Amino acid sequence: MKPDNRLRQSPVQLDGRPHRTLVRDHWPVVCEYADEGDGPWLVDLSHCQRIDIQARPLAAMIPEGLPEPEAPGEVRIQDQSLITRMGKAQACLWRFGQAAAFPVGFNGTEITEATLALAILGRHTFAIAEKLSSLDLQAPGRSLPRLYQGPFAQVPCQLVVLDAAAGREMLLLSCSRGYGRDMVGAITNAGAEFNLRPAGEDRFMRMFENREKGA
Amino acid sequence: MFGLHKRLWAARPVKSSYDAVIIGGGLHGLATAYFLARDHNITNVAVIEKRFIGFGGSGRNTAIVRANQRTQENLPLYKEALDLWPELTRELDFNLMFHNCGNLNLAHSEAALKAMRLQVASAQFLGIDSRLLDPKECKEVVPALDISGRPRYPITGGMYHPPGGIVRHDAVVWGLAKGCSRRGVHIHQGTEVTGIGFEKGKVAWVDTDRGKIRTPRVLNAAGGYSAGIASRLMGLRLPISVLTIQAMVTQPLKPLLHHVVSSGAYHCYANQTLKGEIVTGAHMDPWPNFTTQTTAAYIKHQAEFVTEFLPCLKGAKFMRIWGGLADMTPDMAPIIDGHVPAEGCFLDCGWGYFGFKSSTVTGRYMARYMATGECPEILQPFALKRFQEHRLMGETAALVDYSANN
Amino acid sequence: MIRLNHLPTLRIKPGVPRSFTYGRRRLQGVEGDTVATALFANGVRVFGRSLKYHRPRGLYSLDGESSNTLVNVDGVPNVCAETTLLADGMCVASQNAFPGPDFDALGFMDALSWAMPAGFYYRMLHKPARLWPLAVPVIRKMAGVGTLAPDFQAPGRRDEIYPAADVCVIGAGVAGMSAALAAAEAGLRVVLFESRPWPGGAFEYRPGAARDGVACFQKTAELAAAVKASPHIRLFLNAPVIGVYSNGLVTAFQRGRSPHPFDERYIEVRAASVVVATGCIERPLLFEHNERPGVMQAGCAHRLARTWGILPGRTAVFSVGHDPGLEAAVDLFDLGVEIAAVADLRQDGLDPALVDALSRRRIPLLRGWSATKAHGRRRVAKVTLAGANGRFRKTLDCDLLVASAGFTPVTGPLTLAGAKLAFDERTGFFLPTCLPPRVHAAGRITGRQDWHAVAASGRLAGLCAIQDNGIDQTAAIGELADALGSLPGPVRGAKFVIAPDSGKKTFICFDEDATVKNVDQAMAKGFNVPELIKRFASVGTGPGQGGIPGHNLPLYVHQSGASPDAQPRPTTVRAPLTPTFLATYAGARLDMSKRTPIHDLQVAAGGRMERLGVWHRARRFSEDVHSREEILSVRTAVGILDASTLGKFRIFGPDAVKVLDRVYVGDMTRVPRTRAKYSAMCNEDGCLIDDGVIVRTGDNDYYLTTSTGRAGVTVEWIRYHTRFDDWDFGIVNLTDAYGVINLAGPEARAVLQRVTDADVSNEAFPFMGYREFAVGEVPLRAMRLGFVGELSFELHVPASWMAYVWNLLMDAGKDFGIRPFGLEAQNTLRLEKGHVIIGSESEQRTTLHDVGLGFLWHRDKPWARTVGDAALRQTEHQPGRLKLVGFRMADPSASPPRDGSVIVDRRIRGYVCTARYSVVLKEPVGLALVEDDSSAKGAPLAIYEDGCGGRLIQAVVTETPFYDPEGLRLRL
Amino acid sequence: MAFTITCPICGPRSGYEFRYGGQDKGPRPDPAEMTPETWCDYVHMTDSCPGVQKEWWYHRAGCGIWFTIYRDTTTNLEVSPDSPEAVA
Repeated sequence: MKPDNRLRQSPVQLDGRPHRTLVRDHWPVVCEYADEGDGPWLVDLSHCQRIDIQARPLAAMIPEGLPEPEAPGEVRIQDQSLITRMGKAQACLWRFGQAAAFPVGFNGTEITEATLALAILGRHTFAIAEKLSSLDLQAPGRSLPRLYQGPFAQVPCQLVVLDAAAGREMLLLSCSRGYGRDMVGAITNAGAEFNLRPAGEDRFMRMFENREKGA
Repeated sequence: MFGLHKRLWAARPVKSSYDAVIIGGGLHGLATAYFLARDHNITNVAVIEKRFIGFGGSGRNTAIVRANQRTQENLPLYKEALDLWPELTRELDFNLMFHNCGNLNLAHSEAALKAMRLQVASAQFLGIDSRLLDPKECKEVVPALDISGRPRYPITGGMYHPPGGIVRHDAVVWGLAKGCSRRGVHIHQGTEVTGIGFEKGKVAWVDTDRGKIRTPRVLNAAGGYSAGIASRLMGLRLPISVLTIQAMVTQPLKPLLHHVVSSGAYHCYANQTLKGEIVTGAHMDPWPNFTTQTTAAYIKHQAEFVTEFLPCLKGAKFMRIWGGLADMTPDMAPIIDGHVPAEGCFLDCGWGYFGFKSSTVTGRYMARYMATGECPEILQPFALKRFQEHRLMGETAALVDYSANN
Repeated sequence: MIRLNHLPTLRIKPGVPRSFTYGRRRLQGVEGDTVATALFANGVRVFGRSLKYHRPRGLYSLDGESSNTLVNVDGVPNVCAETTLLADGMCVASQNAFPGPDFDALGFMDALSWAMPAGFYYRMLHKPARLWPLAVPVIRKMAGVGTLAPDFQAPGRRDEIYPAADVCVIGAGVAGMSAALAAAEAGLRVVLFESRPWPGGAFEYRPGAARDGVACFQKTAELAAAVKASPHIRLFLNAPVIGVYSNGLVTAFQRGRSPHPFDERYIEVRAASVVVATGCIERPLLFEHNERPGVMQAGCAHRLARTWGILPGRTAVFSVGHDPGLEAAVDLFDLGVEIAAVADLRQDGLDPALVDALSRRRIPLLRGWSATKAHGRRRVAKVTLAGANGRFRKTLDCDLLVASAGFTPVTGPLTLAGAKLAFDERTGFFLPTCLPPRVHAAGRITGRQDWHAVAASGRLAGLCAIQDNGIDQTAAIGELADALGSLPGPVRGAKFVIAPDSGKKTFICFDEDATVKNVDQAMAKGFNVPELIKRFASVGTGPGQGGIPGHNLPLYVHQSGASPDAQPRPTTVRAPLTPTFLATYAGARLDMSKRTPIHDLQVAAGGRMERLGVWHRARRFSEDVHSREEILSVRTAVGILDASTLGKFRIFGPDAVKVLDRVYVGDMTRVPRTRAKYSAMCNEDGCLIDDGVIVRTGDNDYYLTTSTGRAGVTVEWIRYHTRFDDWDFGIVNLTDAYGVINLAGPEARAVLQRVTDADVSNEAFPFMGYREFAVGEVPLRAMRLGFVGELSFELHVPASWMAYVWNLLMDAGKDFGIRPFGLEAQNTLRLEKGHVIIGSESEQRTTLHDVGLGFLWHRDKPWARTVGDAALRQTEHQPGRLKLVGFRMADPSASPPRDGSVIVDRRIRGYVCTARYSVVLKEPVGLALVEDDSSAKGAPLAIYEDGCGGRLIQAVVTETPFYDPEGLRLRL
Repeated sequence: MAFTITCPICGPRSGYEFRYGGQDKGPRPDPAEMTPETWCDYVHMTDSCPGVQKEWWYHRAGCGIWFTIYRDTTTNLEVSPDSPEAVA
């Protein structure tokens, strides 16, 4: 049998020199870029699995073992997964580890292909965000992580503030895949004054795992 | 000299009866009163204005006049309106300052060009000067245009309409008020209509905060407030949504734009007043309201979009933004009707943002309608019943949607 | 000029030079100078010429209230010299003056002002009628200030930010800083805007002692240090607020973040609470030639010395109406200005300490006196002063006349926020009678002038702002309000507007050369409210807006007795509060658009991309605007189209079918699993808004497509029309999840078969069939549809695999001559089939019946309450509607009429939607909307094309489709 | 004006994130029983009186739900459903 070297394509290419890469489920994944600097960073996570769940009641359809975020806006983290509550009967599951198959009768729709997924990490993350969105992502009195659904760079987005502590800032973002290039362009321009650079998946995973331990 | 000390119009006591009462001291109301007096010798007329004349859309529009609309029902009306400016200037002895600079409407897609061809062909067929230009010719007319591929919607052509231009809107208000007053029409400012009374299926009187006025004819020409007056005082619901439309001017500059330039794709127009200010505007937030408040989103949006096709304006400064009310109908054409809901009730509303350019000519025909009771043929297509008969007019324009969609 | 360089209040670095040019002169300023102070320091007194009469104009205020000091900087016109920091190498030039401001060729206009009364243009130049068109170009040329060339390229870079804040404070003077500090102490996030390059406001430069004996400037500096040290306060300097809106939205822009003078940043803040602490500007004193260069406001003269180290003149006369004016006289005397006399409008109420200071310096003080006339041609040389009744007069030599009638509170932000203003007798100000919720006013804007009272009122506003954020402050607010009560309250303000016996050249508005006489003329014409006088006489509608006349006009109109109002009524203030570059408003100019997964492949293949809604799409792949090669390859071999922009949705759940029946006109209860059902959506008017196919992919599980334009609104449309029904269904927008490839042409199957193991034969996969199989091992969804009228496969490919599958098919199709085609080719191909594109073959009022798709409507499902059903019933047999028809040319060798041409007899009867020359049919064909009595087969159509000059083109109504009417090629 | 709408899911947001869905006129009447007059009244006619009205909004840039609010059309401010002006 000839080796299967078919490759899938992420909606975006970040402007950096990949240092370490691998192929996972046909996705070329950059683990690390050369010269990532000390933040802020931009990470392409479009290859990570995302599943839209719509059901009444919602709890019945959350895959086994994962917690249910109870109110809209709440976000739960567990087992390298993140689940956001978008509305009364809608949630979104992100899997950063192994992608999982759907259980039978699952009311979920895989939307990995439908959306772009990015993370902005590290210092100045929110200084970049305030150039692109009027959403108050650091509103006081809100527990983190938290989901915001609203415009970012004028595009409707799902935004997850994972952490806002100095040096550990983490902002996840997803929007329609077609906006990929312009979204990365907008973030890159806004981040230029803060020396924003692309980073590999590893950096995100390290920070996410730390966050999960802390959560 | 110059008749310096003659008042333009007189303030008079409110009489207890008039032959006609006109609600709204805007251009449509004043024009109708003027022509009632001039053409039909009906001079015992009161114009009732809640604030001061020209307070509403008449003083807030951006004074563009043209006759390059889409349908044959509309075109003749606007064509006649263009011819009226010089005539009224002479007759009123008041300079309405018609600046016949011509209008250039830009297309940014194949579809827009096609829509323009329809407008141009219709205009030409009806004997109105309107022509299509390619991008290079557009630039010859308006050298400030960016016809390169750089803008997000590059210019694909334009519709040039030489007979159009701009008029001084305040002058029309004051000139018509002067004309009305000279012919005996009473203009009651600061007076509010609070009720309309009917007797035997006919209109009989109008209640105001300055007393009851008996009259056999009432015209509702209250612009943004006309639909509310219809539903509240006449018991007649209309297919009208009232939206705020905004416009803004830059600081005055030496002559730069010699035409009215407009763009459908960017939803804006720009022209330079005699004083040198660049006036620009067009978009409306698509939710009904009666505020005339301006919005931060809009002035920003407008700055971004007008400088896409006129990049030199980046160096101009906005000086003032204001809002007015536009009474929008589903098909972007007005509602002109008579004897609804009762004999003697007349409607002249739903003009959206076309109220200025049509004001004088509509007043002329509305006066005839009110005087004779017979609807002139040119006004017949605008009757209210078209909405329930599924016969919208073809004068469409889509509302702008400048947020990205999923 | 030598600068005073040892004052503690200086904001310049006298030792750091900045060189610039002014016209042909090379001049030098110092760091910290504005363009205006640098010019003034270099002896420039006439900065420009006025709009109408070309009168010389000079430095009058320092915060840009008038257009006196508008200059051209580095090619950018109308730059305010007073608020623009000097940068090294700047090129500054005067405006509206030729050859220059000191001698201007049009200076004679001033002598003709008698000929241009208020409303001049309304009453002149239209008799005879032919005069007006000749006058227009002359008027236009004379009007306007500053030149912008058509090819002007704006220098500088812009961006934008949206800082989050709990409290927004406008004005970093003593009150604003106190408010900000109070809110910050409670841990709230504060944004503090200051238009000047440093905080401090009116007290920032004043040497006078506050009640505790410490100099005002010193106390103010301490406050500023505390503000800078607070982690909760974001202080934006050089950032004028331009708009205030309801719900706490404040807009501003910031300059000076880089040395480049035109780098600016647009700022938008949404705060729970807004504090307006904008202080006051000075209210001009009206007298003859009150705008001669050398006449300036008290703050202007004082700040020139204290902040920039420039003595404003050698010999000064003061004509003021407030204590800070007296304080300026004393201080300027001490700094070396000779003071010939100080006239004060007030008889009493003067600060005794200042009166004493004046007398100790032997400066004559004339109580109840004012300036009545400034003398001197290009600048002040003498001034006439008179007593209140005008009886006593004296004329004094001077080169500086400091004139100021009183203060005007900067209430613009409050009015924009929705506050209603009313005249206040004590202060003579227009003050808010009722503030909008969560908006507070503090400081000198309330009439207070005492440092401690101003600070306390600021702090009080800060506490109120904390309360707005949900933290109870009732007790603290009560306490502070009491304390404020024991401090000096609002100061009685002079209501004096115009000097006795002032003549024709008394300017109420500098920008538009409007005089008090013009206002009188407007009133004589019957204009009696300030708002109308403003329009008729052009007062306060120029570059500085209401800054100079905004307060004086209503006072003057009221004092004249012409107004019907019992109290003076203010004129309207509008955004932007400071004139703002369009470039700055535009900010970052984000342009967000969508690209398909194979956008780059399309471009590489020569695709001419254009924007269609939010998407980039390929119109054609060659120079040929008719795309003939692309059309032929589809008709004779195989073509491939990127149709990824089609809307794609999943609808599932127990009530999914009810949802479909609600929005689609067809019967959705029986959608088979292996076939695609074609249907349409209508709006309430029964008008066609969308068409597409629906596929059942499982139990209660559907996949559907929409047109590109509807993709973004389909979820909201469906949820809208089911909003009253508590139905259980889910809907997911999968538009971007799948790329769509349309493989079309007689060889399409052969190409597809090369890359898949699935049986794609006509038997196994017939026309309108739906299948799921793998291509190159990529699982995808496939349909056999026929929009372009050939055997065709619509492949829905997971977006990340799209490029891979596209390339696979291109490779497989090489032998068959495969080529990509674009929208232009697709348009002609579908036209030949008589297929409709919504928006092209329909307009707003076109129903499903009108385009001939009435057969899609299933009338027997009233329980579904389908959107548009009622209108479809009512219009089904309605006569007199525009119907869609096909047509051919009477002469087949004629060119097709252009799209949009009208169909006429004695009037317009319809129009051409689309017409093209058909390469395969070898004649033009077209679709048109025409009135129904002309829509029968064989009916002649006379077409009027733009520019035809009346030569009509003849065509005939024909049946459609034009191409392959039996549809055999779809079913190959 | 900074038009703000309170989304039941996302909280107060800029009005530009929403789509206006018209004055609340209740569910669509049975189409088979609609006359041209009642159809027109349901589809096109409005009161257009300045004041408080109950109306539909869709959070298109956010959570994607339709909901109603009461708004004073003379101020563009939301009015609490409990307030006396808020009648359907």
